[in-house]
Amino acid sequence: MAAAFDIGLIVLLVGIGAWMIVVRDVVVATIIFVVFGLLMAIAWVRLSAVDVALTEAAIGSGITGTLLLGAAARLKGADAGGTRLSFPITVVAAVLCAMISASLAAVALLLTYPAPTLAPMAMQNLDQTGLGNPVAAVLFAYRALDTLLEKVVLLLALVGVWSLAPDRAWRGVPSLDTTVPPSDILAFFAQILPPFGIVFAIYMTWTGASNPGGAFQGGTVLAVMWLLVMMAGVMRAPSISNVWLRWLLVAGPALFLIVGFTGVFIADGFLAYPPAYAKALIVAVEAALAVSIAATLGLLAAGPPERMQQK
Amino acid sequence: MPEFLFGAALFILGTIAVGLVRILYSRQAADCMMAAQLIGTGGVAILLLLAVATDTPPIVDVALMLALLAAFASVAFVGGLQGKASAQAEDHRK
Amino acid sequence: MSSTMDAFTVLAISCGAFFFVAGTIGLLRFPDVPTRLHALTKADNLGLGLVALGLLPQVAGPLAALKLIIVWLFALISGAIVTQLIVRAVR
Amino acid sequence: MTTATLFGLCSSALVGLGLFGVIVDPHPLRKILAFNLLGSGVFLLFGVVARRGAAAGLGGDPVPQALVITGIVVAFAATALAVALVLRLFEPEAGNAVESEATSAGLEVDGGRS
Repeated sequence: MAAAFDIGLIVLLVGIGAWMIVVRDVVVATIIFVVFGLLMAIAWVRLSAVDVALTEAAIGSGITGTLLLGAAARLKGADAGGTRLSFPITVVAAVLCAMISASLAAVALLLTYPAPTLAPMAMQNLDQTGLGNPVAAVLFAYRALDTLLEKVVLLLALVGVWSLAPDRAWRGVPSLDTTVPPSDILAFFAQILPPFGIVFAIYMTWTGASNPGGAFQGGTVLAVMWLLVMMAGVMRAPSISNVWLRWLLVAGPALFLIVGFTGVFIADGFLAYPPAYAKALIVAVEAALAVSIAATLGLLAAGPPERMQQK
Repeated sequence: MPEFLFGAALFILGTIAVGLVRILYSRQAADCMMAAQLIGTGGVAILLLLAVATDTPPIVDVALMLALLAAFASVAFVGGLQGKASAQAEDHRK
Repeated sequence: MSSTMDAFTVLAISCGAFFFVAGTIGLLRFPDVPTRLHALTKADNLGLGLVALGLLPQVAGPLAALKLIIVWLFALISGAIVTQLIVRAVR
Repeated sequence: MTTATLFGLCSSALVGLGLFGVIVDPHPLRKILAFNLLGSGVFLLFGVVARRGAAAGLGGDPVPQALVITGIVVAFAATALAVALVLRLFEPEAGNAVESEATSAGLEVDGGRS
């Protein structure tokens, strides 16, 4: 029965993916993409990757949807059509893509057992980190440098988005009001959901040390709640020149860096933790990162500033 | 018991698939807005069934995440389609 | 005892699956957006509630059971509000 | 056929579909969507590799799983940057930026869209 469920899910995923490619309307294609993301969360659960399922559900649902649907609504007026490829070239492209699919499928079928794995090593050293979740141990202890640099990449992407602001809105406010016109029911929703969302985000960040979850998932939930209150007009979007906002953005990576350099003096090296305090340090870094990730992802979805702050 | 739970999950997946085809194939924009709601209930039911069937309690957290955020996706859908839907409603009245 | 509980689970989940089917049939057959929305949110949320109810005896402890109920409550709240949003967007 | 193999086939199909969309679709936003589909396929292949590495009581190898989490977040950041670029490219007044700058110089005008 489990195999039948997997096959059903795979057929649905591939069908929806194909539909997204062929459907005419851009807005509908975007909606199908969000639906695809929500279904992918179930696929990750089937692959025993609950941490990834949480990330996919958090990022793939709300936040990507807001970003892409806002863009689709903006582009409606503009002539963004471009030129269509001629029919023979389309056929050639289809054949080549099918060949790539077939060779990847062959790779997937021909992989041999026993598969290479780092799981035993990850479990062996888990005690030293004080964590119970091996994925969190990989993210914050074994491969902490990757996670640190990823945070820097997020900030660089935000700098890139901001640098696309028109001159008149330089240091201004991102505009979210084009996506949904404010209404009383939306405002009500934006007052009901965030308390639950914030509790859930804290729970996600806290439980990430020993169960699936962590700073990325918690931070994304916080970002979604922030976007909701801004879209409903309950809270105003901040000006990107706000000093507090900028401190929030760098708080997580900064604490991570400080802890990393402290490791040079009190532990084995850069980004190494003294075993006695490992868990406390990691949880502190995760908490700061969750706040920074929330601010960064929320502002990435909000887009470049578009107008000056009203006085 | 797991066999039955997987069967139920597959069954609900089938109803979601039919519902998705109906909603997304519709010409009316308002139908598309329901897509996230459909996954928000059916997908959550599937995840709960899988959590018990595979004896993995953390999957319930994924269900919680989906229930919380599918609602937000719906808000985004309504925003993206609103102009189109009201235009269609006008046409309908004429 | 456990076989009674298992029977309860099977019964409740079967009822839940029935309501999911009912919701989908309503989605296919009803003539306009508000009625289809009605079929989708009411029937599917009832189905989800029955599935959660059926799973209650199968989970480890009272806290895990509470979490299942919370999941259902979230779905109910969001269903109610999203329905309002969609209907107002259509009108 | 194991779960891992089945999802391996699924991921290869998604990669092909996404690649086709990136090449064929003329609309820039749909190219971004298709690219994300391609990315999902690649992530899924990673997930399959992780699943096959199940050992030591874990359902999957945690190292590729952690890489995929990082990848999903970075893919979102890249998508946001791409969307911002596309919007700037097709902005109605993008062609005469200098002119609009001249008209708004000195006054703190509200930027039209509010």
